[in-house]
Amino acid sequence: MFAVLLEQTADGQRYIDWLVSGLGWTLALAFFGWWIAFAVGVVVGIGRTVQNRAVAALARLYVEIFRNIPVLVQMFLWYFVLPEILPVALGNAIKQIPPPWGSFFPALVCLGLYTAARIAEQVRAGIEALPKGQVEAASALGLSGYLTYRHVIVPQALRLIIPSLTSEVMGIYKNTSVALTIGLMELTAQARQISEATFQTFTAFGAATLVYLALALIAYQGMALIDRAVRIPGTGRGEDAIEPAATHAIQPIDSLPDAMEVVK
Amino acid sequence: MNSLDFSVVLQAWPYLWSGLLFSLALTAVAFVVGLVLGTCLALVQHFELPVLGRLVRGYVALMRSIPLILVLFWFFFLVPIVISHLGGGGRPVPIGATWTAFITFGLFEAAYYSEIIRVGLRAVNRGQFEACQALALSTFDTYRSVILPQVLRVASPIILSQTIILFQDTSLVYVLSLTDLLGAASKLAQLNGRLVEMYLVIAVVYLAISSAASQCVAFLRKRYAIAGMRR
Amino acid sequence: AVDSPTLARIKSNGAITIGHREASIPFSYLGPDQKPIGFSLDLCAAIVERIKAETGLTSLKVNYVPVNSSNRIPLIQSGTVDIECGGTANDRKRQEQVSFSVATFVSQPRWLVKADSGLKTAGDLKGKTIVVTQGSNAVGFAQGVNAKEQLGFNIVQAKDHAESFLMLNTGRAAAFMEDDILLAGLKAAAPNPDALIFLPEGYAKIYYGLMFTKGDTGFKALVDDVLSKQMASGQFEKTYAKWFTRPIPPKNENLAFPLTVELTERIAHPSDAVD
Amino acid sequence: MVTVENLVKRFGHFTALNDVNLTVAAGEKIVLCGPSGSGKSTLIRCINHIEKHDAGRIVVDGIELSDRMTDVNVVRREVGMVFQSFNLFPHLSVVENCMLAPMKVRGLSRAEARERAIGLLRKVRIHDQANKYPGQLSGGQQQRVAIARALCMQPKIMLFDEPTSALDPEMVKEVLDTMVELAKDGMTMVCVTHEMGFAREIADRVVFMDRGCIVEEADPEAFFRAPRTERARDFLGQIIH
Amino acid sequence: MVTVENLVKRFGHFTALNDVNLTVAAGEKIVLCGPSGSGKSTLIRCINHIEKHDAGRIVVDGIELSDRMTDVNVVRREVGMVFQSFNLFPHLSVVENCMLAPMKVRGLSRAEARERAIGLLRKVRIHDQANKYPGQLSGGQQQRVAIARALCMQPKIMLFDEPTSALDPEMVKEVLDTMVELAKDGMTMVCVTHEMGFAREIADRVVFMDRGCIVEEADPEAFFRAPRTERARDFLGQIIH
Ligand SMILES: Nc1ncnc2c1ncn2[C@@H]1O[C@H](COP(=O)(O)OP(=O)(O)OP(=O)(O)O)[C@@H](O)[C@H]1O
Ligand SMILES: Nc1ncnc2c1ncn2[C@@H]1O[C@H](COP(=O)(O)OP(=O)(O)OP(=O)(O)O)[C@@H](O)[C@H]1O
Ligand SMILES: [Mg+2]
Ligand SMILES: [Mg+2]
Repeated sequence: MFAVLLEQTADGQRYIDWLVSGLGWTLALAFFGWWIAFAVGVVVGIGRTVQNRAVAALARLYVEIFRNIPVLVQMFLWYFVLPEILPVALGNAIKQIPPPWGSFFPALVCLGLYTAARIAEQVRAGIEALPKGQVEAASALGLSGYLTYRHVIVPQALRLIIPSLTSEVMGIYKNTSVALTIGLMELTAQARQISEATFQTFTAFGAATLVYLALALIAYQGMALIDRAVRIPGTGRGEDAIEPAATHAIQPIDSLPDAMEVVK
Repeated sequence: MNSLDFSVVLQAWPYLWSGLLFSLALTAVAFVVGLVLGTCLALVQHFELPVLGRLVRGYVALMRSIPLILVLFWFFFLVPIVISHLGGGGRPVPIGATWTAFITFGLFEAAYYSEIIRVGLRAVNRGQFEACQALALSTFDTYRSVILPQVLRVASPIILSQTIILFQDTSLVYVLSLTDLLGAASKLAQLNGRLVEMYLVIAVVYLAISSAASQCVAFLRKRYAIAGMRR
Repeated sequence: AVDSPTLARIKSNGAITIGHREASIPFSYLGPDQKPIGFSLDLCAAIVERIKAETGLTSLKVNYVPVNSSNRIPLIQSGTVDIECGGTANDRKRQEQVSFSVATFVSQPRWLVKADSGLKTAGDLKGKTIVVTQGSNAVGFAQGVNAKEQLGFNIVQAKDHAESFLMLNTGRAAAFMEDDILLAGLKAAAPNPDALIFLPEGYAKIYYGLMFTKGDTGFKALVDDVLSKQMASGQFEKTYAKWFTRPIPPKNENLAFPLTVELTERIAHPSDAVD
Repeated sequence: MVTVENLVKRFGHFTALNDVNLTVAAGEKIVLCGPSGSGKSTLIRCINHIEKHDAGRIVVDGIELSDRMTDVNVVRREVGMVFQSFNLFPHLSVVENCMLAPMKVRGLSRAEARERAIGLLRKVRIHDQANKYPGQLSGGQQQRVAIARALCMQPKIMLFDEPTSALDPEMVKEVLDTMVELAKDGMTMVCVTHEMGFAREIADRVVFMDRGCIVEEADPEAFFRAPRTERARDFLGQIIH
Repeated sequence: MVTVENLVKRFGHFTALNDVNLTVAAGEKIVLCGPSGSGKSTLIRCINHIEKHDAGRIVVDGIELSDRMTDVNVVRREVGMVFQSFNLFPHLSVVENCMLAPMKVRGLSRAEARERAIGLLRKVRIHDQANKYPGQLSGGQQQRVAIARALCMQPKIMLFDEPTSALDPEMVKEVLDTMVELAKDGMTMVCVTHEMGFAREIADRVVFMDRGCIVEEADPEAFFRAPRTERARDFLGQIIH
């Protein structure tokens, strides 16, 4: 069924080479986009929870804007509109970046910042889901705001949101496919191109689907590994924890983190 | 680029409006279908039914692993074939891009809603199940009257924010050449060459609708929170 | 009188369903009041008149259904649309699925570039970035030209024609390859049409036709007869002039696309041959 | 009323109940006590078949509980249960909490169920809160609603699992008073509790458990004055500071 | 050591503390009691400036707490606090819990902090668990770690907010024993607790609060035998069943 992938293309390669190069762009976009998203997301997420009104408002504005416009439209804005509103020289320099880099960088920034808004919400939810007592205990020990975030709040919040970060990881790698709208020939675009060149629709999309599935599996397993590696002893399900008999009485009825979102 | 000219947007407003209506209709249908089907899928997993449970888990995992664009492509080619097989005929019955979009989004969202509801089901305190057992409620009554109402309430903010994402994702129907808000804008742009203005305007429209919806969610949550129930 | 399943269906429904495009200037697109207008629709109007006469219906209802490049063939096959009045290229592969009328237009892929770019021939594109639209047959053309003539340009694929055109306009791409008439439409609609010019090269000829269900010879004969009579009487050329050489809605620009030699030839000898 | 014979209950490899024997006569009030993890909750949950036992017999109101029984709800209908953590339904108002099971299980009409619910809420002195939601009530009030909810099914026996241990000290009394009243009405009761005053006042028998076994059964006065076994002595020493 | 004068604290329109006056001398041990919602927690949280007061003065160790103070941590360093719900940092091991603040706030080196932490964990008899995580300990053990953590900052005064009320009955004693020992070492202490045995044993004074006011201050013997005010009498009647 996949034999067609080994046939020659018009430009002298084989179709499978198209797929492989598509995979490369998908991976590069997802990987580097993720680190942008994570770094910006954690900072903005913390910004959402601080006392300082101006910072919190800015962080909120960021989240509202980047979360509420479809990625597809954001891609367009980064690619077409940004160079036009920059100083002419800079704009022209950006436009002269040869393909595929000319599409790759806007896509990277777009995906990174879009996902960052979503991660920021997770981080905020994680921080807000921590018992108030943690902050109080830290204050009572004389820890400053910075130290409290650094040593008490952020380490716990990040652990708490690992499951939802998993869906963000899956989300960013799937959203890479939207980059095809600004001409980046990533995996889905290549599959589509193969399908149009060979009329072997099922083969082309089948191959791409299998690759995406494999990637999802890897992402998922990787996150599960991280989750296990950073899990706090004594908090795992059915581990060696002694269940303090009184705590199940004071546990909340619903321990679903507020902004736990499933993303695509 | 030439200076911006937003007057074309004003002239084209009726067409954009019909595109927006399509986006909203697609969102609404996918929401209803997705939620009903998603609840069923979640229950199947929750009950750990032997074969069906695995199938459903596989389906959900599959849907969550593939980009929506690819899913749309798949359904566009698959749905006609599946329907023709169901109908017994040999020739694929083309059902049109509109139906494809409705079916795809419904089935696709079902996977996401089912995950949300499944997590919600897990988050219900075990004591609630035990109290139902102790009161001799049947399984049906337990879920119908006690568990699902709580799950839907607890999960409603997440369900609604997923729906807002869904609304944004409807923009991807451009791959089926359908005329949603974005499709209307880009088709008009082809007539009048004002793509940048069009995109800026619809970015604002999406932003306004999605933000308003999330403010609404926050408001409703406060307004209709079960008195005294946490959150 | 004419033995045709399509006509029979139209007669029993009392209505004909016409498929149209939404942005295929000047063949078939939405006018200022979002109603379909265009060259192909004018041709179809004559066909509708003829059908009315043929079926003896005093009032024939005309339904308009928007179609796009991916659903137009399925919609014809399923009978949802009786006849597509768009700008659809007739080729061998499509003939296996549907039937076409005699050619109503001839186009060829060309390069559109900015006038101030200094590009004179396709050879000047060496090392430049050029744009084509995803899913268009120009993608294959461009790749073929690149390989055959060793031009070594970079190909970007934009999401739709509007974006391809925008890439050209904003200087992201040096040239845009598409069917000449499509480019002419985009050019005419641009804020400053004179800033864009065609390169002299043209590639393979592409014949457009009206599209309808395969195997209905009676219907095809009717359609071809209407068109041939118009071509013989000079009515066809009047309609052509109205859409291609005079200002048209929505912005009253002029495509300035006079009759080509190839089309003149087909008007003299109506035919649905594709080469 | 309840007969438990040679009951064994395991969780995986861990034996939570090991050869437990207990009989409760109609109208009898039993207080179960013992250290944390000794199996008190497990025992009463087995009586209600919320946990399935692994060996031994449990007969409730003449019906034997076993895996083969077609409808365990026949038994559960006759057994009321009150939990440490109340387990009220947070999305239903107080009176709806009480009406749900009678309507769905006993087939009462809405009006009948409401009437009965209001009656029992009055009995636990909380009918003025009938339209509030559980989250708006104090712990003591919630626990009294839980008792009323169980009573609405008109059970023949009531099981209590540490009903006061999640409560603030001032609220313990209102709940215990309700239970004392219930006891005086002649209800058959099995209570897990460490409230010694309560045990003294109403228990016919105190049953002391440790590590899954019943270690001592005695008259409450005798038990608190001078427990026979060392383990019970240790335990009492710990909980009475 | 601590002087509270005309303290007022409001939450929105609700006045949680109304004109409260209290002095605690160095080395003194005070037990605060009163019904739920009477403002006990709020009072000791104000002393630690976890809640900001609306009017009145609070002076701790010679420093007045006010909004204008540049660094409230200067005061907090000298005040240790133990919460009802332990509030240990779950992601740090027991010894790391104790080391964090001394290292970051007092600037101790890792080795010094560890040494001090181990010393104090030994004092609360839990040094053998030093490398476990809070989730692996029982409630009583966790609360003792919380006490050790507070002591690691070498505070001049310790505040306790119902340190035993989230514990199983058998674990209460181990925590109270630790607190008694601490008292005997001469620590200045303010404890919110309903453990009357403990109050009798160590309190220099019992302070009874109700509805945001201090209603009665007395010697513990006198207070438990015969409270002067009616409200205190009611309260004691309720919590002693
Ligand atoms: N679902 C379960 N899975 C595994 N072990 C369990 C389960 N339920 C109870 N156990 C174990 O069985 C033993 C008895 O538990 P049970 O809850 O009956 O004790 P208890 O006497 O009620 O204690 P407490 O006073 O803390 O409520 C405990 O060691 C507990 O850890
Ligand atoms: N953050 C807050 N916002 C609003 N009201 C509050 C807040 N904290 C406390 N209160 C109110 O202030 C009053 C005093 O509360 P406080 O916690 O001091 O009581 P307490 O005596 O410690 O009670 P308990 O014994 O239940 O701990 C209560 O009525 C409470 O509802
Ligand atoms: Mg128990
Ligand atoms: Mg308190």
